[in-house]
Amino acid sequence: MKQWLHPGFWLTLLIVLALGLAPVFTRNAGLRETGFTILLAISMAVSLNIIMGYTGYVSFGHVVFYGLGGYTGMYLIDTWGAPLPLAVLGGGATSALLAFGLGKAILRLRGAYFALATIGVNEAVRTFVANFKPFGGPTGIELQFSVYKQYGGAADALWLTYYGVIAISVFAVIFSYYIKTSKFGLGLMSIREDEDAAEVMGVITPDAKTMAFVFSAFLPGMLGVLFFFKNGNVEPADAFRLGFSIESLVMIMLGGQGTLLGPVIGALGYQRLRGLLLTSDAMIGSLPLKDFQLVIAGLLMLVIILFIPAGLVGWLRQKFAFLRRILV
Amino acid sequence: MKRSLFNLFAVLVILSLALAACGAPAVEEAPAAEAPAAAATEAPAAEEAPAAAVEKTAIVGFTASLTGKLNVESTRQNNGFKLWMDQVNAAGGVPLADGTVVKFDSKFYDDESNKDRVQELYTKLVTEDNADFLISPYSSGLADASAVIAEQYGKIMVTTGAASDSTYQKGYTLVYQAYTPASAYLTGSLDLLANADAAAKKIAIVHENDKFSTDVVTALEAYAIEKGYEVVLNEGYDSGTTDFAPIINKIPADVDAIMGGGHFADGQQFAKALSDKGVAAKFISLLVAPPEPTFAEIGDAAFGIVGPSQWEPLAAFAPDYGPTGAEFIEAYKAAFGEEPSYHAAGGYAAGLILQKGIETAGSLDVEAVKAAIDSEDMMTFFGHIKFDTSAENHGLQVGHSMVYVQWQKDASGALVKQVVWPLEGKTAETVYPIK
Amino acid sequence: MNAGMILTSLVDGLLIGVVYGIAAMGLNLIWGVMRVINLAHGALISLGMFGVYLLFSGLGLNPYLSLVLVALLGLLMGVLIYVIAIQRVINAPYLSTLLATFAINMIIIGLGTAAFTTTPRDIGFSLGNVELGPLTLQGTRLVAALVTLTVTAILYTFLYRTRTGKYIRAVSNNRAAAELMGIPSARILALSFGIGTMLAAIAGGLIATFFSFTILSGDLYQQKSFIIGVLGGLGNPLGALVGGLILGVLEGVLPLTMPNTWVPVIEFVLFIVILLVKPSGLLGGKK
Amino acid sequence: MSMLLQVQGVTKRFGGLQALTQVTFDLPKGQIFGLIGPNGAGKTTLFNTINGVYHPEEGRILFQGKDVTQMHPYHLAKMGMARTHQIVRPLNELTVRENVMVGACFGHENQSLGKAAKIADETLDFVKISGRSDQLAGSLNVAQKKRLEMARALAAHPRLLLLDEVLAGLNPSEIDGMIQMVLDIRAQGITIIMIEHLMKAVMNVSDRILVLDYGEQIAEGSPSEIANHPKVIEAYLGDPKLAEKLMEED
Repeated sequence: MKQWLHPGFWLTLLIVLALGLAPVFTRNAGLRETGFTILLAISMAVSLNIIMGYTGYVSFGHVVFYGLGGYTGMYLIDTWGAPLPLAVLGGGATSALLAFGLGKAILRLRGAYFALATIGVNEAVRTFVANFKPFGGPTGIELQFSVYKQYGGAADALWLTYYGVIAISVFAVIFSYYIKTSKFGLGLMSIREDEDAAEVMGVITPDAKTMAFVFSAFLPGMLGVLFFFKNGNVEPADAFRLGFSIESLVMIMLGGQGTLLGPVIGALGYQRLRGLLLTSDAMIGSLPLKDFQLVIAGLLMLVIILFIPAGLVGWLRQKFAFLRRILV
Repeated sequence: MKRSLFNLFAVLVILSLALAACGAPAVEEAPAAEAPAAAATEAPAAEEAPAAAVEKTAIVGFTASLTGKLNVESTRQNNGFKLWMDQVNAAGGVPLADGTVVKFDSKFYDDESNKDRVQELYTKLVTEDNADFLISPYSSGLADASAVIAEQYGKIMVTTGAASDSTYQKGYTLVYQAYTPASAYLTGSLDLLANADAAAKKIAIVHENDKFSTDVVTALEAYAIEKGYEVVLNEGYDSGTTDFAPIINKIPADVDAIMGGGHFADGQQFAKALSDKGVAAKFISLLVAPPEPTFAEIGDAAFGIVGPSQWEPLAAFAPDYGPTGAEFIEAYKAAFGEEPSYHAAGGYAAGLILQKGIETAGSLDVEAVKAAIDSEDMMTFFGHIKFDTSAENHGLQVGHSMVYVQWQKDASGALVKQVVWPLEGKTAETVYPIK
Repeated sequence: MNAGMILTSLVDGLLIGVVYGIAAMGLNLIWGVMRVINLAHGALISLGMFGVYLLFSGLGLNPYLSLVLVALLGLLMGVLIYVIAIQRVINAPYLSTLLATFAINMIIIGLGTAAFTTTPRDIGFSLGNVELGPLTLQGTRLVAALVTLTVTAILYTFLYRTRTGKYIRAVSNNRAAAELMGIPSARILALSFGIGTMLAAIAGGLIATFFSFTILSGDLYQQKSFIIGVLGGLGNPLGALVGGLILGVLEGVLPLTMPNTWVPVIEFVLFIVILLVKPSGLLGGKK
Repeated sequence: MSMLLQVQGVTKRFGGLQALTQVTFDLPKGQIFGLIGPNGAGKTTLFNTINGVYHPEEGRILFQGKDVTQMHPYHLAKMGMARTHQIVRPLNELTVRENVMVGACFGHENQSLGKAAKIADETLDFVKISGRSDQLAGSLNVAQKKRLEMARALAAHPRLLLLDEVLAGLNPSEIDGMIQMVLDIRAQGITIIMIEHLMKAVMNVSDRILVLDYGEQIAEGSPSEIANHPKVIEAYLGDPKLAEKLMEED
């Protein structure tokens, strides 16, 4: 169990904890909301990294698990009056189930074909949910404001969802590190490097890939419930926004795929940058900088892909040998 | 010895500099803090001089969809709100009971037309930008998310463009709707149709498959059935659809009226496609798009299309509060160089609702302003404004009603918008049948 | 449902299918030649729309004349994008090219939104309608179909009858072997990306003659292009036309048998199933 | 003597191409079995068919008496079959030690991570690249990668080892080392099938040899039988260089 003493693990965990707990200690609601956005992004990126970074399967459909989980949780709360924690688990379980069902089929596809299939899955589920009456079809599911009463009012409910997202992101980091340093993780990484060679060495690739997909899907399923519960409603277009999947991919690329710290740093950096750009008052000529936030994000991303494809953490590990012992 | 003295000296210098640096703001603040007291003691001496009113700035916060699919509607609404703010401030602000005067300032962020950051941005508006009042984002879904924050922080929020009735049935107490709710968007066009042609019986409903449009047509269908119409088709289309041919082909040839639509882009495209396909309906009424001035860009395809509007420049109400329609239009044109649409008027009306509430309450206290807005019952250039105050539907707009416009041709053959319903506000007869 | 309805739906489906086809052709060509899924494809289609719009309403140029200019600009732009954003990562894992093109997409959409806002534009151009029995056919759509078929024929001739075209096919088949044979693969790749972009721009320009659009409109066609690619065979630019026709007919005829909102569900399920069963596409094509 | 592997009438086609035709042989435990033939004779295809990468159209394959014809490579790996690849396939972004651990963890013995690390170190010692265990596999040179390939297969502690041209691309001294290693492996009781182009090596170490030509099994027997087999000589005459070598080395 010596892997639990690795400084890289503790560094990552500390970053997430520090980020997560700052609003709790200052009781600052503004920080809490920013924290929620960032921790949500971190958990999405860390979970996507399991299938993408460790296993090498690039999924453009990670948001399908977020959306479907969110819908399931909202359905449980709205129709069955389920308490939030149960709904969160229900959302996670449903997404995991979808991943299990899909995994065996679409994980046979490799490379870009798999990426395309995941886009297809997301769109298929989105358009299906827009027709699915129990989930409200196009109007989605709405919660009564009184729902928050059982958690002590809206303010407490928002704090509760925030504690939830802290718990999930901490769990995500521990779980991701556990996988990375486990025998199962070694199998996944051998699949990433050379799937055929991995099979020959005895890695039962269909099972390993499916399990990785399931693990990867469970977390966004839970996150979706928290987010939509907090918002009080869910609609198909919000739940299955392809752009969110792609943003998660970008975060992983920024930080460094296949590393533990990378997705955390990538998500943090990306969300901070977007947050700053969105709320900045600076001007470019006569136009506000805000108008160019998409352009700036795009340029930054292009530069990273072209010049430091391994991402920040990957690049640091390549460049500075001593950092390999500190960063994982 | 000398050396240590020098060191001591140096340390003292640094220390005193540091202290000065820390102390500086304190020194400056002290007189400022005492100023009111000083003013108070001096006041009797300067009794004749007009008392310089103490000014307060109330910040109104909102998010707008600067980018993304809701950009058009949102921009106009912003313009309208900004016009209101500039005018109130130019007129000297709103006086309160304690003699202070409130001026307004706004703070807004881009929500990119999606929900991801709405709550974060509204929390930031409330906690960091110290917004006193809130305006909702455009669209019901985003408004719902922001309402949770408004309620949590006890801030009054006026919604514009958040039409769905369900938002006001969720138990909020501080959210007020400026617009006629979704359930009443298209029901009026059925009344209009009945008036134009008692024999019309068959209606086809084609609508965007999203929350707002579905809410509208659900109410429409129920109303139509109640009135004895036959709904021969009720079909949705995906948001972002541009090719309407498949759905138009499903509309039976003998249909009397086509109703539905969704938002601006798809509504405009749908109207264009109906014309391109030579559909022979006698009456077409679509959501959102027809009242927009730019709807006429599709040329003759716009002819005869009816649309519900929250407000029309031509519909002259006699306001008992705020500017007249003509004054608003003139000011808006001067400021933005274009005809105001109902979104623009809605933005202005949202400002009026706040202004009236603050004036009546004579304070910025939320409970007092809430009570004042609850009791608002006024006629503005935008129309009648009054809110449901029951627990089940608190904040739902019950005073305001839609006007229906139709694109017609003037003597020179140019497309013009005419108000055709309600009859008391009409500026022209309904063209019927249009084909 | 009667015969007239079916016929009308079928013809409408074919007409929109042709447009889907040309929209997907560039994406397919680029995938075929360099195994890059161009996520900027939709944005480039949008640029084509704005190109024709600006030339027509700004300079009063005939839309079809504008289309020629837009095509040339598209070619240049494609080569430029390739040199700046793709060349460096062409041999990297495919995720790099996916994200590089997505970054280009973000930049185009961002600049486009700042310049044009997302207010729908309409060039307000019409060639009138043609009445054929029960059918009402829109002039601009007929011309679009004609232009597409012409462009397809030219592309086919180019790929199969000219030296450069043969080079492109050789690089597409096996880049390493083509390089050994002395084919300048770097130039061929840049040219192919240019042609792919040109096809996107032409598709956009054609669509602009009959639909309103915003800078975001191209996205829809990009998504359809994925489905079309799988229907007609990914990597086969000519298969794109067939795939487009199939999709157009499905979209035209399926709504007659089911609620319209179920059609996209069927489309995407079909997409996944074909990917799983026959990833090389219904009509074969290269793997 | 019990048969470890039985290949019975195996035929494999790719489209119209007949890659293997009715290949049949039995392999007793503890032998080194040589597999030779001109380029494109189907040797690697036979390996791929034996270890489940391909499934044959006809015939069956028994491993330890069990029909494994339709099994996947990972099933066979778990049952004790390991192989190397003609073109090395290191897991580039993993360290050398991790590469070998994959073999130990998921192969025949299904070891835990901790145990696998120990086995990996022993195995790397055995193939003499233990100095490089913490390097990324991608950074090794070809000869080292070949040893790594071998180590990965051995770390599973297999019953049957398929070696696909482990000598190709090595210099003479490296070749001698590798041959010695093969003999050492056999000494540990591991049965080996080796594809090899270097006739001298095959002839020296193999107990029996099978010759493939255009997917057909043209001869099987002891090295001396093979060397004098008319069909073999004829086949190799199609490839003059190899035929020459064959003559020379004999």
